[in-house]
Amino acid sequence: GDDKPGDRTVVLVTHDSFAHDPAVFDRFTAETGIRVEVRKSGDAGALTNQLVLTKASPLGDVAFGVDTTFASRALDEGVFAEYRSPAAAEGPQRYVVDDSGRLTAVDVGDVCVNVDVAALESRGLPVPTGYADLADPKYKDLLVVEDPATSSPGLAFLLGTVASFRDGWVGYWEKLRANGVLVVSGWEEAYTQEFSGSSGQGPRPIVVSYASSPSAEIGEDGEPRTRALLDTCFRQVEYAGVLANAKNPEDAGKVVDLLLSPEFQRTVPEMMYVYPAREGVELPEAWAKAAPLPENPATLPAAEIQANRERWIEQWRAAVQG
Amino acid sequence: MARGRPGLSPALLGLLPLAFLAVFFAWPVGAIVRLGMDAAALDVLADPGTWRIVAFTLGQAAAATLVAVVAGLPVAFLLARVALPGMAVVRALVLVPFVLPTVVVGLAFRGLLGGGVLPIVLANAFFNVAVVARTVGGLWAHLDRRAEDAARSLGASRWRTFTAVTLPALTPALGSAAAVVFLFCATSFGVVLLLGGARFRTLETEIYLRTVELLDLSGASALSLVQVTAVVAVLVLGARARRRREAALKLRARVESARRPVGGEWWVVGAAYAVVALLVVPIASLVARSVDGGFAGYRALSGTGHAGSLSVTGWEAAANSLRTATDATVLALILGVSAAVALVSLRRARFIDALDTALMLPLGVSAVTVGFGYLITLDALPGDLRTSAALVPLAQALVVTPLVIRLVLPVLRSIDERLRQAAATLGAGPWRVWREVDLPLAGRSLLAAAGFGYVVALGEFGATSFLARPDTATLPVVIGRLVSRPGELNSQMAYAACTLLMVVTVAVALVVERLRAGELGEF
Amino acid sequence: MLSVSGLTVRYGSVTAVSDVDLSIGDGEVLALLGPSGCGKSTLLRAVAGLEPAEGTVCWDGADLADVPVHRRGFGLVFQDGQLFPHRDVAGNVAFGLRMQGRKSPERVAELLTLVGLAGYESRRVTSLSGGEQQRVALARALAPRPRLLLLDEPLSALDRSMREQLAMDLATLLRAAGTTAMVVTHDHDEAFTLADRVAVMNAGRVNQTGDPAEVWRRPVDEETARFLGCTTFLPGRVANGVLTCEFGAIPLAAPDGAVHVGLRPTALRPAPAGVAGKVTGRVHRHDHVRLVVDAGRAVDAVAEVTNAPSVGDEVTLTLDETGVAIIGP
Amino acid sequence: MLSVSGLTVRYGSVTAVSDVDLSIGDGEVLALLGPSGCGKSTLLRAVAGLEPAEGTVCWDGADLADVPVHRRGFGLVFQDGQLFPHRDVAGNVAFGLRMQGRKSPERVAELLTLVGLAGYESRRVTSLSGGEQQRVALARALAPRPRLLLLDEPLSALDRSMREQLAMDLATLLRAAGTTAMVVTHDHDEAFTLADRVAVMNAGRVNQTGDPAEVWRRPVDEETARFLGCTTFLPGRVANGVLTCEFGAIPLAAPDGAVHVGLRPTALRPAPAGVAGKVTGRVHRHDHVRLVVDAGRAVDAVAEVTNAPSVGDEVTLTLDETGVAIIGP
Ligand SMILES: Nc1ncnc2c1ncn2[C@@H]1O[C@H](COP(=O)(O)OP(=O)(O)OP(=O)(O)O)[C@@H](O)[C@H]1O
Ligand SMILES: Nc1ncnc2c1ncn2[C@@H]1O[C@H](COP(=O)(O)OP(=O)(O)OP(=O)(O)O)[C@@H](O)[C@H]1O
Ligand SMILES: Cc1ncc(C[n+]2csc(CCO)c2C)c(N)n1
Ligand SMILES: [Mg+2]
Ligand SMILES: [Mg+2]
Repeated sequence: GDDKPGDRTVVLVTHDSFAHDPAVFDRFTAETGIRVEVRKSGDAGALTNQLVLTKASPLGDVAFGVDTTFASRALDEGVFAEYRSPAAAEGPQRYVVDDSGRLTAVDVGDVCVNVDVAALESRGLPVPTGYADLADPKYKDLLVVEDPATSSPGLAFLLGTVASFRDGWVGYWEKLRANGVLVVSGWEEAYTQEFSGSSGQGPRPIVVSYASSPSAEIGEDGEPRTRALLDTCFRQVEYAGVLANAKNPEDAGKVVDLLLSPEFQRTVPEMMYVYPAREGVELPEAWAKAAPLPENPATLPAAEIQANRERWIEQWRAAVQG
Repeated sequence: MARGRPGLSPALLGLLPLAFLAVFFAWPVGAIVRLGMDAAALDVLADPGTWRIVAFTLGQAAAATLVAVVAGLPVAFLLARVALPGMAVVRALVLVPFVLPTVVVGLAFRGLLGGGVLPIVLANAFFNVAVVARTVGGLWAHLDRRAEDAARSLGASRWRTFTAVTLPALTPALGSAAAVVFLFCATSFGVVLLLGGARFRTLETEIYLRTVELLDLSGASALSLVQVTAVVAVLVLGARARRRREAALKLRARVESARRPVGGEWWVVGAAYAVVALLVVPIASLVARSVDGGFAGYRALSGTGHAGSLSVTGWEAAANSLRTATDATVLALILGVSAAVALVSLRRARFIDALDTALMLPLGVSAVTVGFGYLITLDALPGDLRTSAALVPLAQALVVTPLVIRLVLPVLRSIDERLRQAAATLGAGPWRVWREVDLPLAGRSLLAAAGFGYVVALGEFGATSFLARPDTATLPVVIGRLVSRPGELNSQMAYAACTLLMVVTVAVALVVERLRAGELGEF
Repeated sequence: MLSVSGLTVRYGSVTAVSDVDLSIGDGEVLALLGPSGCGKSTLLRAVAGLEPAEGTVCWDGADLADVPVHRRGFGLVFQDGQLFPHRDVAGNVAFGLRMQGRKSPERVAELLTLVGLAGYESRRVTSLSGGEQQRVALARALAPRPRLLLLDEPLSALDRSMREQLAMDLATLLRAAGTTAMVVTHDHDEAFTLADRVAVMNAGRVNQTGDPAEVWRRPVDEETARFLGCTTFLPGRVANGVLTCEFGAIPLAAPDGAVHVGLRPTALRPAPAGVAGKVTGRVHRHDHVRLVVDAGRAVDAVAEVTNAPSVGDEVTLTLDETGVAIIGP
Repeated sequence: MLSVSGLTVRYGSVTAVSDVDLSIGDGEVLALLGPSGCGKSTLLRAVAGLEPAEGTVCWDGADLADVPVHRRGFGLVFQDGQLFPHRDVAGNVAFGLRMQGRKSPERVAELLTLVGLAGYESRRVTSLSGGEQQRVALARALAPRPRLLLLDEPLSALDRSMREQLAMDLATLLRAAGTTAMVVTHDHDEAFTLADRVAVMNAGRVNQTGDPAEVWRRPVDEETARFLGCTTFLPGRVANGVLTCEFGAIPLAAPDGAVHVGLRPTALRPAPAGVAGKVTGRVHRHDHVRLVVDAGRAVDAVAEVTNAPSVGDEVTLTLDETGVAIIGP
């Protein structure tokens, strides 16, 4: 808050995972005279909650990082003001939550099952292809997932099974349970401690992580050691929007435009391991190999998630941990 | 001449920490709790599951406190009473667990012991052996051995002497340490989440999940109230028990009470070294991981992680850590010493237990609650502190201040009042008495508190990760971020950063050790 | 000049000091005597301002109620020293001087020499013997030249010859500096050496104050007399400057009439003639022998070492005026 | 029976106790006398096993080097009490009994009565007066009936009458229980009352041990004599059971020959005839007057209160055998 009056600073409120190329922001400042100040804290859930709590006196002007799971909540609470970016038509419109024009999609990421290819090979197992294989006794005791009550990828994976199996999801989880699924509370334990494909070299070769994770696990030969199973993905969209009661709503809208600009969108995969929401943005080479975009990821409407999340988690608990 | 004006009693100093506490603790927490208080909150209280969680929270905290006390006492003896080479290193080493981010320790314990209740208890105790060793050792070093001699000549064995004479004299410090440890363990978050999964839940993890994942503020508020109530109850009981034991002691210089162990004392020394060795196991496993793939992690400290996972380099984060910890420690020392002075001059007042307890509360309320409380209140202060870089040291000071108080108070309270009176009859006013009697006698514990507080601020994660701006991220925040990203480099860098944090800790502790000898003599 | 009136100190239900009136003139030394637990230390502490008390303490007529301890300029030697354990001997002695903004190694050395500890400057106080500690405490209180000195058994841990020496030096020093002082002591000789006047306390009250010899000769009541060493009490009668009682007659300047007499052991000595009795007890003291004699009733007596009777011997006792006290106000 | 030989205690460069040989027979009470800082407390601590020492400490012939403090069964009363501040009076006194697995409120009450503190059981020790604390410390050490009692100035904080009373009670108690004891005291009378033998220490060494009266009459050297009160030293000669010196002659059982004589103040008294001198100093003591007389050289003398000369008076002094000591081994 040390900006002088008339100073064109926009505060961008976002989550821990936000990363950007400073060069892009610098160019924006040079062109528009608007300085962007980034304020990060917590994950998507914490961010949404902060925005809700401070809606009367917001921490900034524009927010990025509210995702599919939390979007309805933010909208219901009136956190965002209407702002329709001209760039929305270039692709982001595909992921629109409602027609109020308050949230604009910036990127999409998928939570998918990841496998350690070599480890499966050494056990003489083929790479599983979809949800059904995970319940196959061949793959007994090989899967580790996160608790949906305590972890966002865990929740996303649960939502993916709900979207795929609809009313049969509880039955599917019962089978997973019988097949020795290991539940841990967070991504860190699952991926770095239990999963064999990460540097931690844990015991289990199958884990719930992100579609983009393999791009960070490149072996000596330049090939990824792990692979995401593209038929087990759940898509999460991350949105940006101008905050209601922002001090500087005009310039805030320009920052939403910036986030949708081709320059920024091009940096999104490298910086945040997600896919740009804009169409026609070229992807880094490695991504084609290590992190191809799933073609038919599962999705659920934000409103449905908002309405059922707690009930589903309770049901999941009963089925998996009861 | 520094003569105190009669009207300005040292007790007034207590207003300073109280004001700080009111603005940076009571107000935010009160506001957030009030915000969530609605009819739904009552449902949470009526849910038997809530009470199971309360029971588990208090139970595991009590168990971990017990383990920390049992393991910490021999170490306290070692630090206070034993003159053997290498004590400075041991003193520094036991501090190391305190700075380690809970995620990293949780992962290390998971790797070593798996999940479950026992690992939770052990990990919580692991963090806190130093609290016991330091707090109790600080007083123990000054106890006059002749009280023990008297007991021995009356037929008490070494052990009986310990239980019948030494332990009662140490009770104030032991009570202080146990209270702090209990609070840390009752509000332990990362470790419980990592090692307990969804099966073993505490109030702290429940409040966190309700606030952050479920967006259930009313449930979180209700649980926060339960947490505060439970913590206050335990603290008040503790303060009562402790005060009954408080008595003036004849304090002596540490150099006079430390000596080579004799007879059965070697067993205690052996036990202390065993505890230190056990503490080193997880530490060593972390260091080992940092060099798992060569020194790539250390080289990476000069960068921002795999594909720019961070906004700062490892070294910048280290610099941030040192800077904010310094600010926080200075602030906490001012507040903590003021509070301790006030508590000592008010020792006969009725409300003293309440005051004492109030000053401990920041340790007993979850960092999320405080953090969210800041968001909805501090914008009312000029300059919108919520987005200011100054908020991080302020929040860290909130955690460090009670520790400073707990380390210094037992020594101050054991100073014979007549010693102060002797100074007064020789012409020293109330403030001068402070400078001439209390300060030198408690000087050693004050320095220990400064070093300890510094280390705590260095390691503070909960509030810091919530409040730090990307460019002011500290080492623990950076470590937390690195371990939540895929990629071998990130992982190596995280463990290298951990090692860096430990090295900084040991260095700080050793410097404080040096300072102590120079500045305040060897009392 | 110190004047204390109506001073009362209560600890809960215990009244440690009860309605004490006392005054000490400028440069005067008052010895405070009384049995263990009678309230001497408490009285001193109350005068120093360390104990909340009822009643008034005035200096030169000004009430000290609102003057805090450190402004009173009263030095106090605690019964158990209370040296600062974190300072060396010199640091302890120099403390009061430092509080006045003065620094005077010479004065420290001078006082240490006075108390026989020259060269002890840099010793740790916790490594001193009991007597050495007590002497440092004395030096510390004297150093800043307080206007009133309150000494609580300042010499109790010292051997006799050092005590006599220090008592003498202290008396000289106090008189030379014109320091007003109140000394608690349980050594009657010390009281005589040091004090211009003595006050005898009992159970929180001051029973008597006066010239030492006068108090010795004329204690106000039996209790005081007993505390001052009288062990035998009997009626007597004064006529024409002669006191007559059951054990004989001695010259005594007092108005004629019946009196209550108290005898210390030294009042009765074996002699060729006198009241007959039989020795039933005998204890050797360092320069005399203490006897218990059955002379109708059991009385104490003393004999010289060289010709002391043994237990069972028949003796005759005569009255020696040194040991006789007349009791009454 | 305690026997100590070659006992030496060093604190860095200070040798606090130096090559001490000492033995105390069963049931015997030894008084340890010596100037402040001479090593008395240190010797007691070393015997108790609290101070690392060279030399041997044996009980009934068995070396105690490997017997830890609490197995020795030696009770120790510290010079400064060292009561346990966390326990009340009864808790302190009962401590030693508890260590023996015994619980005996009667014994606690009995001892508190002995030291004049009946009914004090539940008082906090920090609220006691100095003398009361010392008495509790004494009761605490006596309670478990130790086989050897080491008492470090156990009565120094008490007034004279209580001290005499307690010394007497203590002597009776020790003799009745056959307790062996070593008592540090700076009160010569106390040494006589309590002790069967005395040992005089100086600068870490024991200069002399023996029967109290014997030590008083025949100190081994001038230093010891000075400590025991002699202020004037002069040559003398014994012939046929009579000692003759410059101030006169007295009967004295000693072999004929030249001797070194020490005079205490009580050795010289004004008398109708004797050596002439002039009074130059005069101090009133409680039952006598102390004089300094210039009789060729300055000597100390005492006079009775009733007919004491004043400063400037011419007096004649005669020798009184009570105050005379013969110096030499
Ligand atoms: N811990 C110590 N370090 C160094 N010197 C010491 C220590 N304890 C005692 N001394 C010294 O040893 C000498 C003997 O001390 P000790 O306490 O035995 O004397 P004491 O005869 O009991 O004297 P007092 O009658 O005054 O109590 C003293 O000069 C004292 O200063
Ligand atoms: N803090 C206290 N609480 C309760 N009683 C106390 C307290 N301090 C002293 N007393 C009591 O008050 C009485 C007077 O104590 P004080 O110390 O004045 O005695 P004293 O005359 O100095 O005795 P001594 O010669 O033994 O030192 C004692 O009976 C003592 O037990
Ligand atoms: C159980 C437990 N967990 C973590 C720490 C580490 N720690 C150091 S300071 C502090 C408080 C502020 O974050 C914490 C939690 C601990 N000591 N005990
Ligand atoms: Mg007293
Ligand atoms: Mg001594």
